[in-house]
Amino acid sequence: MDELYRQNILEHYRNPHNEGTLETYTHSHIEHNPLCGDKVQIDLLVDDQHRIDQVAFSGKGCAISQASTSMLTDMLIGKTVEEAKQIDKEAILDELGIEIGPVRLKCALLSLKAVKMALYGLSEEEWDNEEDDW
Amino acid sequence: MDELYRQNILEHYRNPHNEGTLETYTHSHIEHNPLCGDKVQIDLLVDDQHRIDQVAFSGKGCAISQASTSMLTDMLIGKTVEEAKQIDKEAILDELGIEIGPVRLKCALLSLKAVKMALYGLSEEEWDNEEDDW
Amino acid sequence: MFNTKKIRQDFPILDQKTNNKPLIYLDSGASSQKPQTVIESMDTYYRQYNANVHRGIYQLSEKASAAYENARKKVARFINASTWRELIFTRNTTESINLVAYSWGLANIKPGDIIITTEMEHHANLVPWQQLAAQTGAMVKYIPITEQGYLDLAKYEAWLSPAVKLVAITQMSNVLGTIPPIKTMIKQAHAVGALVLLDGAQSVPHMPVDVQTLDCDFLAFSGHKMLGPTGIGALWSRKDILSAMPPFMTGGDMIKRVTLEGSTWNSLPWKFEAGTPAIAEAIGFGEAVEYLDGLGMANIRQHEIELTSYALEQLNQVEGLQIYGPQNPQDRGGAIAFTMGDIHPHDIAAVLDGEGIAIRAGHHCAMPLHDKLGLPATTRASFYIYNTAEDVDRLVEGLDKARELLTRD
Amino acid sequence: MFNTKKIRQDFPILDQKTNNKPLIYLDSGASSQKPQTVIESMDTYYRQYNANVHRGIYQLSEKASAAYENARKKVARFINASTWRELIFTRNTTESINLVAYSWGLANIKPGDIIITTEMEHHANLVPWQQLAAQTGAMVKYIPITEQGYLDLAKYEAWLSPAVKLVAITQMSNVLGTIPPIKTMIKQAHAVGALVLLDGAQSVPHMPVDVQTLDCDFLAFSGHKMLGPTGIGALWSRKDILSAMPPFMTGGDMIKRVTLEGSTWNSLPWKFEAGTPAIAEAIGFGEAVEYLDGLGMANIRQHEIELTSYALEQLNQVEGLQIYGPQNPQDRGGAIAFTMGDIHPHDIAAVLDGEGIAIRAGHHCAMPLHDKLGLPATTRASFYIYNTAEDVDRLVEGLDKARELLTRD
Ligand SMILES: Cc1ncc(COP(=O)(O)O)c(C=O)c1O
Ligand SMILES: Cc1ncc(COP(=O)(O)O)c(C=O)c1O
Repeated sequence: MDELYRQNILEHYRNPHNEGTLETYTHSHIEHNPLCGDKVQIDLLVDDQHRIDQVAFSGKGCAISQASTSMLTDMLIGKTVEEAKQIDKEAILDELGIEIGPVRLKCALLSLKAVKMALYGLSEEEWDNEEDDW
Repeated sequence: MDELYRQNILEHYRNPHNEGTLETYTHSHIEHNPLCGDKVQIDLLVDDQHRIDQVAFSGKGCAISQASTSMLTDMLIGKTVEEAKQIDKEAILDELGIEIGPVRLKCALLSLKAVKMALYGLSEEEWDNEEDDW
Repeated sequence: MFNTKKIRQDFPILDQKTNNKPLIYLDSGASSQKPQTVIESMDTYYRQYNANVHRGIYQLSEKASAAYENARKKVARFINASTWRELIFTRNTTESINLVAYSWGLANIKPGDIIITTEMEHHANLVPWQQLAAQTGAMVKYIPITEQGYLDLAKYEAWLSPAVKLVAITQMSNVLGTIPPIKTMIKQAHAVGALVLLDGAQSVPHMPVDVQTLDCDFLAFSGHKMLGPTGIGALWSRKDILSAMPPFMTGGDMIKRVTLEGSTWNSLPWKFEAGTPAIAEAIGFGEAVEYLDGLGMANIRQHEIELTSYALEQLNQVEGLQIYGPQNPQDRGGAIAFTMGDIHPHDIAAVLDGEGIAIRAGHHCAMPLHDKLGLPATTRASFYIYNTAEDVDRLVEGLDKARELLTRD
Repeated sequence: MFNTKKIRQDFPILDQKTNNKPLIYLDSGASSQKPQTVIESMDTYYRQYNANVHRGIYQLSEKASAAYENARKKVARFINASTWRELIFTRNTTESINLVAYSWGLANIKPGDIIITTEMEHHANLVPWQQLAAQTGAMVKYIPITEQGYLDLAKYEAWLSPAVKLVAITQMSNVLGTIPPIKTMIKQAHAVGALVLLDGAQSVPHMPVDVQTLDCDFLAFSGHKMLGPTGIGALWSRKDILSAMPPFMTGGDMIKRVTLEGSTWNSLPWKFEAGTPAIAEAIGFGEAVEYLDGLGMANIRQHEIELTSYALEQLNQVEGLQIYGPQNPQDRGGAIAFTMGDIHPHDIAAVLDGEGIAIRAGHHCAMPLHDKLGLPATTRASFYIYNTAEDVDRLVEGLDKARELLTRD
């Protein structure tokens, strides 16, 4: 529905923030969504104070995944690793500002999953657990 | 339903014809219906002219199976083997004179199956074929 | 308290006559009737949001996916699973048990291993183990039943050893009604390292079942016996066990990635659900457990204890009638198998049908048990939430009629 | 001739709006919608004669048994089986194929044997063979597809040898639409002694399929893709093949006799139907094929050729749009997969959903095919009896809208 493609999402989709790769990084992870073939690579540079200094993403995906990734990179810069851990599904959805179905949710959260796996080695199963609700 | 237990059926059930076993027989077969645990043994004495001289049955089963067996033995005596081959499902149902559901049909036809297996070695599969209709 | 009259109004089928007599349905042990809400939930699915699940981006499909997964959560909560990921939809109890035999069994059972089951099992919890044993060189041992219809627990305890890898046992017999002391049996099995599979086909519909309290390892049950539709059942197991198991059937939806060289599997529970699932049926199943929850499983159990108690009392007085299974209603469910003189069970059922009473006759898919009882067949009445003491009275009248009509001398 | 307007009135779901726009359902390749008669047949079953089948002596059960077996006959006749004993009810195409892989496959496939399938298969007709090969030491070979979306038949012919034991192939691709020259391929396979399994998930709903004329050995299909309910599918095979196969799942209803020592199996087809079957679903499936028969499968095929022809014409004119699969409507079914520039298929589907158009995006359970095409995903429109040229026009408008909204510069 058109509502899905609000102006803020389209802007991030058309002009994504922090797109590219980092020459120097402390953490990096590539994550796939085999269901739709999406792929995202996240590079992070964390300084001695455990603060995220630089972030970059590359890969391809749908507008929702591109926009949410772009937004997430903005959210990450300047945060400590501990603070970054707190970013959850809700935070991403708030930022997107739209209602989203179960299939697209996976698109919207792909980069968050990649960041968590890069930053502190979250496992596939732990991710499932985080996503699970009754 | 009561209709199932018409007078003719009850009479054969209470006083079955040709119950017992034959001392001298040319053909004999025991057939089971594992679904309800019924069992019938048919003994036949066929003479040189391929005519059925004597028939006896033993075993146990429900009223429908007992009555239909009793009726079938009456039908068999005096028939040639060729004539006996012609006895089919319809003949038995005509004799019983009732409508019958698929489960009870197996009871009603158990002794016919036994006779055919005894008389000319009908196989399980051939029997299935005889029973099959579209 | 338990308002059977009100409940009956929710079941459209009960408001009919057979042979001009009001229908008395006493075969819920084979399959239960369905309340309006269950029937309507499926009707609504087909009329308003039918679509394939999981991969669709359009609204019908998103709605169908949410309803399907929500049904899973309802059923998982109903048996107190710790997560919905432990709840796999199957066709029925039989498929659930076969899934375990094929997937867990072939991967874990070795020559010389022992599988313990009982003499009173339904074929669904017996033949798969015989097959598995034949394929793996394992052995099946059957806990005997006593004269009173209980399990011979001394034998069970004596047989437990590290060679026992699985105890597969019914939580409620569909013939004798027997409810074994499962919790103790599970503790004992675990003490020797064996896993325990519960056949919950009869127990889950009729009493509170909590997989965490029981601490069982597998639980199999069917939707159609607990107010749900046909074509849907469930297997519950612990996440660690399921994660280690290879898939059973393969194909769409159960994979993460497929290449010409091989495949990786999807997360739980989808790893075990290959192909388009029984969507409408899952939704109906979810409605069914919601209906049962509304009544309360403890109340349902209490209702059935009372009804069984009354039925045992009345049936014990019927001339020539013999009941198989425990006489204490606390130790048993509401399936009562019996014989009456030498009148064939088929004839009893047929005469009762003429009285509008639907009752089962045969071996109830428990031939070894009938062999043990020395009977080719029994007649079985089984009760559920919509049955009343009046139904029992009608049954007794029908039995008297059958005896009159079919006694030979 | 083919009165789509009248047909649409039989499908209650089509009379609704999504996002305030009338629903255009273009995802029948994933699952079809259901006519009134199918929905009602199941409703009636639950409201009037719900009972377990095969063993009941009372009238509800006899009625249910007759309806269940009658549904089997309808479905068997629909594909021109020589007897209903050759028609086994399963959950879906996926289970039908897994049944063959487990039962026939494990008993017949030996190390060094070859199974031929194709690059364009649905995972349901691919992963089971990979699994079987891994278990038995056999090898799977994949017939490549050409640029135009046809099978490379020269490769197929070159690969045929006595080592080939099975050719498992779709009769209509769910992505490319491709209809392979099955009859010739079967003859060639038989000439080297191989059996042929047809994945009929897409073909049986959309064109006349006659197993005797084709002379295939197995045919698998799903009810839900051909107007029937979820939770039911079918496997057809020849009686001699089925008779020689061991059972797949075991339990109630599929046995003749069970003792503690072992079991003997029931006659066909019940040997392969363990446990309480999907009764309501079989009945609904029977109604579905009756509805299709009423329209005539040749007419349905003709309608879809015309519609596909129009759709190809229109879609080929859409800016940036590329279609995968044969361009000749005679050689293909009505599933049309495409991409549009670098706009992600998910986004296309989402924008179309906003226009009330239900369409699929993803790998359509054919990842190896998408790997071959070098695409992570495609968008797919698929047609059925209730679709019209107007639906195609609306699709084209929606695609233009998606391009406007989502083109980056
Ligand atoms: C060609 C093909 N084969 C197999 C299947 C699997 O069908 P089901 O999911 O009903 O088992 C499908 C449907 O998705 C299909 O299109
Ligand atoms: C104790 C028990 N186990 C297993 C089953 C098999 O259930 P289903 O036929 O639904 O697979 C039944 C029902 O007949 C049962 O009563």
